[in-house]
Amino acid sequence: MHEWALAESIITTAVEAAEKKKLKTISEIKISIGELQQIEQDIFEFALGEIIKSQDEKLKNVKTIIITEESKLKCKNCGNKWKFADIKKKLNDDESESIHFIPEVTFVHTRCPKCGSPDFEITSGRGVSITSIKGKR
Amino acid sequence: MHEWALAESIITTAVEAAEKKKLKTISEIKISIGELQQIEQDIFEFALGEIIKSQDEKLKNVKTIIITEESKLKCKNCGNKWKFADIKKKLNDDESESIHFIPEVTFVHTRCPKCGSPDFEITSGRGVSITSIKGKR
Amino acid sequence: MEVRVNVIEKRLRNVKRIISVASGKGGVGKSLVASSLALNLSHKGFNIGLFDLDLYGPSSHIILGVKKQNFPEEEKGIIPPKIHGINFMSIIYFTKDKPSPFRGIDISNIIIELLAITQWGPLDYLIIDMPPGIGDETLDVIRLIKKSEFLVVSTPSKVALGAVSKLLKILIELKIPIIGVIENMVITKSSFIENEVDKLDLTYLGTIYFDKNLEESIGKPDKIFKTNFMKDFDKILGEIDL
Amino acid sequence: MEVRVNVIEKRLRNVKRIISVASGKGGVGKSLVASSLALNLSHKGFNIGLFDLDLYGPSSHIILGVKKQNFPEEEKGIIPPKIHGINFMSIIYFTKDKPSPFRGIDISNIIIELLAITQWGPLDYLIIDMPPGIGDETLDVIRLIKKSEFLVVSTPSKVALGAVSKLLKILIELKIPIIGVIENMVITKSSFIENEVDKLDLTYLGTIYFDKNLEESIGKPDKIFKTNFMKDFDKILGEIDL
Ligand SMILES: Nc1ncnc2c1ncn2[C@@H]1O[C@H](COP(=O)(O)OP(=O)(O)O)[C@@H](O)[C@H]1O
Ligand SMILES: Nc1ncnc2c1ncn2[C@@H]1O[C@H](COP(=O)(O)OP(=O)(O)O)[C@@H](O)[C@H]1O
Ligand SMILES: [Mg+2]
Ligand SMILES: [Mg+2]
Ligand SMILES: [Mg+2]
Ligand SMILES: [Mg+2]
Ligand code: NI
Ligand code: NI
Ligand SMILES: [Zn+2]
Ligand SMILES: [Zn+2]
Repeated sequence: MHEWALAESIITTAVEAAEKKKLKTISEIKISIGELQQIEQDIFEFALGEIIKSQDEKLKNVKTIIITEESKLKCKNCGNKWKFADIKKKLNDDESESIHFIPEVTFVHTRCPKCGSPDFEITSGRGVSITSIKGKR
Repeated sequence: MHEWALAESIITTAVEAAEKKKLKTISEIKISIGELQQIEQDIFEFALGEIIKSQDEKLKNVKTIIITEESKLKCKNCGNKWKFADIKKKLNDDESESIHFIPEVTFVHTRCPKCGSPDFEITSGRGVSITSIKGKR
Repeated sequence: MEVRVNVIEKRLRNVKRIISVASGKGGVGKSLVASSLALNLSHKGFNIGLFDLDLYGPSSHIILGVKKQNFPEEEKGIIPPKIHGINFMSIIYFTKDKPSPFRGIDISNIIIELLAITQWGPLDYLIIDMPPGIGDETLDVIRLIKKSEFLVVSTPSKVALGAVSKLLKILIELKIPIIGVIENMVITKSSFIENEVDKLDLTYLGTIYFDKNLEESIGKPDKIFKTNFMKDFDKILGEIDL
Repeated sequence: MEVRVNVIEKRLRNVKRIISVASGKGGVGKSLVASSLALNLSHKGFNIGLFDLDLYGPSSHIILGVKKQNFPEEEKGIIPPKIHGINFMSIIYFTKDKPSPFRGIDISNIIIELLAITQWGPLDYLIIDMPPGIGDETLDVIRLIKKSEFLVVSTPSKVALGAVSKLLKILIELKIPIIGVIENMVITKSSFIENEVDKLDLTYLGTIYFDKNLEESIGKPDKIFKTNFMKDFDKILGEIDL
């Protein structure tokens, strides 16, 4: 349920953005979530729903669309590229759960599958962001 | 004349890349240099020429094209965007020369012109790179 | 549009004061000061949070003697486990104390994530144990935690002062509140650091002497209260009346 | 295609050995050890380079007493100025010792630039004074300077060991050569650190005792030679026969 905290950051940001754009109602929020975040989609949607209910009229009929951004990892040592899904099965529960909380601990618990280096980049698939907001003035 | 060291890194990289691509001769190298690097173009071209002369046949008739990549700076504190050229006149000789040697000391000697923060990003205009190589197999 | 940063202010809304214990220099006693400050104020009845932001060499858990590194409980975010009455957050819950080869961008992302998901609840003081340097951690505390004040630690050495004065200068330039400078690990009292602090128009808070028995108390909070370190520090706290 | 990294190997081709003095922990004496090592070996007739890679809190210039911070001479790159016979490169020539608020990506770019443009010439030893942590500096030394060996410094404290053992573990995992571990600032000899080093199957190189007169010699290389610090260190150097 730390998904709730992330859902709240979505709604907080959407409401602020709507105020800036002078939207009276928000009809749609497109959300992108990095694969490394390993969000439990139903928990996250439930949290979004609860937070939306607690908010004012602006969000009454909002539709939320959640897209998972696929992870891309690239080794700075050997140039190898891979996805988090490729290596996920090798992680034990604690490691996987740690990455769920803090995606960057993937540098602690995983390595480049080719050369074993911890010095790789997450080129995509981390973080939480809003990709678009629709609404009426 | 530290331009010479950068010129050498260009030629070293070009020769390596040509080997990988199995080029027998290199006819053209396109070079991009960040504005923050404040390269003296004629010194740099002279250095390139000298290094090319000292190399083997491969580079005999190479043409080098140098493009300066305009700098873009963006404040992480207030979101303001600017160019290095906008603030260059405020620097004294030592500061300017320092940035010529090590572009990142711009964080030491300059600030966001709007809010005064040192916490900004160089979104473009640093580093030296090859954007394309042409040649014959 | 990155969203996590927008919820950070809300997460810290019920925290009355935020004190970042920093130095610029490593090994001057930041972690000892931060942990002792948390213990001291908690003992006086205040509601305290302690946030170890040294992601490479987290130390507060060693000083407080945290043994088990279970995950924090989840409740609309994560709840900092209580350690000797202190709400304690550290990267160790997630690294399991393994090496952390993070680049700056990763550090920055971790700080944003932890600030966005940690539910501190109402606190009188949140104390942040800072790493050395003026890097991503320091820049992000300045950027993301606008109400943070700084408590700066130095030793009497010229080498330490070199790094400490750089941090002080940038904090002064950015008009960040500086509570003052503590001189730690003093063997023979001199006025060197005090004079340098005066020159910068800052408050010299006082001296903590080198305590050759301190090491025995590391990991044992009950013992830390009885050290000469804590006696010196408590005297300073009495005078500045936080 | 980034080009500067490709010339780094060439720049270091005529350097026989590269020794990075590191710890993971701050304030354990890395800079004192690195500077003293440079002075010691230079005095023995070796051709020495010293590269201060602590960009936030550069210290080697304070220890060596470098006063003027003129730009290095340019000759097909930049030539490290000679300080007491040592070819000395530091960020201070370019920051003029002002605060350096760098993020990780900037640190990495600075290291690449300095490695690409510095003409060290032929050296017997290049000594690198590392900052604390396992961040961009450490990762870039590992990535860009494949022939670097590590000389690791710790103090006798549990708090220091927490950070030091993380660095050691990652170096071991990556099969980076580790010369060994020096225990510095020892007041009362114990076997704690030596045992931990043994457990990791590494070499415990020896002890440097806490030298209460060391501070007086900071900035005065001639005096550093006469300190107890240097006596202890020289004994270690005699035994390991670098
Ligand atoms: N006043 C003191 N007397 C003796 N030892 C001290 C004192 N203050 C700190 N120390 C010791 O110095 C070392 C560095 O302290 P630490 O709090 O880890 O510094 P930092 O967080 O600044 O890196 C630790 O081993 C600590 O126990
Ligand atoms: N053996 C020693 N005895 C006394 N003081 C020491 C000793 N070694 C280092 N110091 C002092 O400890 C402080 C930290 O040393 P420094 O070399 O700057 O550490 P680091 O580079 O690891 O941060 C300096 O003030 C230095 O003079
Ligand atoms: Mg990494
Ligand atoms: Mg910056
Ligand atoms: Mg610490
Ligand atoms: Mg140092
Ligand atoms: Ni969760
Ligand atoms: Ni030049
Ligand atoms: Zn790899
Ligand atoms: Zn700004």
